[in-house]
Amino acid sequence: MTHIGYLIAGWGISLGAIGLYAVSLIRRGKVLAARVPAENRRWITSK
Amino acid sequence: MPIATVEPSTTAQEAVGTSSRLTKILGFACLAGLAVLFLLAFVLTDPDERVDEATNIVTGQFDAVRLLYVHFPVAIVTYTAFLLNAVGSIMVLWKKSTWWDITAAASAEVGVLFCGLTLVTGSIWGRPIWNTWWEWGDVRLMTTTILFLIFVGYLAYRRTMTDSQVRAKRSAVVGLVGAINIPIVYKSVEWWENRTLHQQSTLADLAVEDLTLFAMIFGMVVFLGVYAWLLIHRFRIGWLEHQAETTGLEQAIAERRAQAPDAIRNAVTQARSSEPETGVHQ
Amino acid sequence: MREIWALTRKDLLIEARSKVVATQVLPFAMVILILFGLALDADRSSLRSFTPGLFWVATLFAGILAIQRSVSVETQSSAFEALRLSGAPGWKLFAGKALAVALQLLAIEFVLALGVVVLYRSNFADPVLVVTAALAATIAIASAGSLYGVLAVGMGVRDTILPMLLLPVLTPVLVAATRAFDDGLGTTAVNGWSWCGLLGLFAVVYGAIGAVAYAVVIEDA
Amino acid sequence: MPGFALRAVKQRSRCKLIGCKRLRRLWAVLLSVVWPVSLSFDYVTDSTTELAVQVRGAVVLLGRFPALAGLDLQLDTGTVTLVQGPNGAGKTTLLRLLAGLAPLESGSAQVLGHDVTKAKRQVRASVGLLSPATMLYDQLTIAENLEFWASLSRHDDVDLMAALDRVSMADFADQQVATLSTGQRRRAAIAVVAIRRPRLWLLDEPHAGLDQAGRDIVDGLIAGAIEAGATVVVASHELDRVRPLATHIATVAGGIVHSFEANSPGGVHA
Repeated sequence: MTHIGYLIAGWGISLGAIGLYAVSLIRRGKVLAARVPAENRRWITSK
Repeated sequence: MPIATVEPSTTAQEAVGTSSRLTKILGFACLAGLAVLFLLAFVLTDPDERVDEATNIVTGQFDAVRLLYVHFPVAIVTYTAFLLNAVGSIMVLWKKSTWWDITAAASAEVGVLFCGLTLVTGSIWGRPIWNTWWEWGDVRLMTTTILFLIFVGYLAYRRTMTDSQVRAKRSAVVGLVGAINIPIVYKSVEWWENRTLHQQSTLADLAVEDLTLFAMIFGMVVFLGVYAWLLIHRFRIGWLEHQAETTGLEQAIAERRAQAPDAIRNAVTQARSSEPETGVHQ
Repeated sequence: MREIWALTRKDLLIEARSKVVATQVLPFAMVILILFGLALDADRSSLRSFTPGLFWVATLFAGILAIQRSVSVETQSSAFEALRLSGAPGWKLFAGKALAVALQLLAIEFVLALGVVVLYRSNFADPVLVVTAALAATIAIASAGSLYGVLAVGMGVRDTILPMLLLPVLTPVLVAATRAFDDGLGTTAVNGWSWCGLLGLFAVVYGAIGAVAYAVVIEDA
Repeated sequence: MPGFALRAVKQRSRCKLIGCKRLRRLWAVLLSVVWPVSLSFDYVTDSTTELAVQVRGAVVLLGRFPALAGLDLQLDTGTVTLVQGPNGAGKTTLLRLLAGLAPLESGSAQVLGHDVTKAKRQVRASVGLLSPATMLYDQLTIAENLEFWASLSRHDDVDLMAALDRVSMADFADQQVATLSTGQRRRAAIAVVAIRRPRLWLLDEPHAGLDQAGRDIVDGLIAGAIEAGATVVVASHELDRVRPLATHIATVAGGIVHSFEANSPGGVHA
């Protein structure tokens, strides 16, 4: 396979950055959710 | 992607964040889609090789073409995200909608991430194919760079304001003017250099097999799914922030009103002390 | 029209008294020219061929300062509140402020033009094209600048956020104005008048966007 | 003190929005104390005169701080209302709201028949706000400042020198604002408000920084405004000065109008 270094870099950076961002979003969400009463988190209750 | 498992409603108070059943399903679907895309990109599709029949010289992008299976979907997500930001900005200005303001902000943040990735993957692909990391003469590269800078500015601008109404309106103006600017940038750069390397070697010029095309479109769908997942979570964070603000507001109003009797008593005392200039500091 | 002219006249009068643009912004623009000359090793032929680009980059940087000054004139005595209270329509306020900035920018550009002739030995081969292009580009820069100037008002970080918001948006103006000057100064063989037409379009577009958006921003909050 | 009316009747409806039990109980107690008195107070029910100001449940935020926390206020045309209250009570924010400068988070406010959120420009054009910031350009002379604001608000026909004369500033017309004292700037700022011939005067601490003669000018100006049929709202700590002029006294505290009472002008207060 040619250009193997470029492929690893391109795919690695992309998936890595998206993954890190996703993890940071979940973390931020958990911290914030603790500060908001449950009835205001409408997607959690099945309303 | 670590997604919280479904918990019984009695313990829902703890360990819940911005995920819901919908996003969990979407998240797993995206992971599965990414795995399939990986298989398509690296195993099932062939490298780009074209043999000149007269000279028997093999040309093409070879395995570097596999980068396009991530570059192209990421670029599509970028433009989708900024388009949604523009829609949100219009709705903020038109309907004064908080919902759309949060959506616009969420979409811009995800869009900046994907725009950066578009530039990085494009650059990595350009190094073996164009023999340069950066090509000034390429319209799409230049336009995307300007787009990236405009929305980095947009995100920085949002951070400078605390009043949510002022922030919504002003950042909507910034986002919208930035979006209107994009075709202008594109046109002027296109005139600037009348050649674009992109057109020489992209989708249209590849030795298009059905599977290549399918992988591209499949990749687009998968990454739009990833975008939706990120957008929903980012939106919910924005919405929680808004909730935290408004919850605090109602309490703040109540506390403020409760100050009144005390403040008046102090004011009366102050009037009796015949020093009208001195106020009561709170 | 009366309101527009009153605003422009007021800003120019304040500049005539305070001379902030004349004694700070204008010398700054000349400093940029000299720094370019030193950084590019005073190689006269390359300086000459880079003149259009250097000219407009210097104008943009000086323009940022002129716009910040235009904003700080209003904020120093919370006159933006008074502008709102005047009841004058937002687009007229925009036109008055932008016109004042444009006139000051033209003065800066005139001095810069003298500067490149003396320092870089540039030759304005086609003055009509150069002046037309400069007029159109200046209107575009002043329009976008005045809008972003007022968008950045009311925040402590005004001075740092303005260039980051404004400069990316003005890249097409930089490109087009540079190309038009390439023809006007005879540095590159391009059709300067078509670029000039594009600049005219920018002036109209940014003027229109500015007028609408300025009203939205200033009438609220 | 007769006619002490707590304007909490309308505020009861806000309680649901606030959703705080303790507060609801507090208002109930206050209401029961005040109710008998407010029956005898017929100012609100008399609606024969046109209302210059009508504010209902106004909430105005400064950042996230509720400077006005559900404020109610009604003012008839031609009245002079003294707004008193401790520092930080919300007096300045109330005046800014009436000038169409403060965004309403909730509630409503009509000024001279215009909605402050929907018809901002009409409201702003017809009020005269004298704020602590003088809103004068330092590098311009007094005359140039006046001329500028007159032409911007389309009042070019007014006699600028006469306006300056009324605040005893005609001699300083050609002096730059930067060279003037605080008191002189205040006088010039008053002239700027006066040339707009506002129908609603909003005076925020008009006496601050003025000498005896300057204070008399302010008082004369208020009297002149009333003669011209305008409505005046004065936020001030100088109670002794304003009380003789005021027809009504509104006490603001905690972001609400705590009490609103009629006052007989003409020096009742010693």
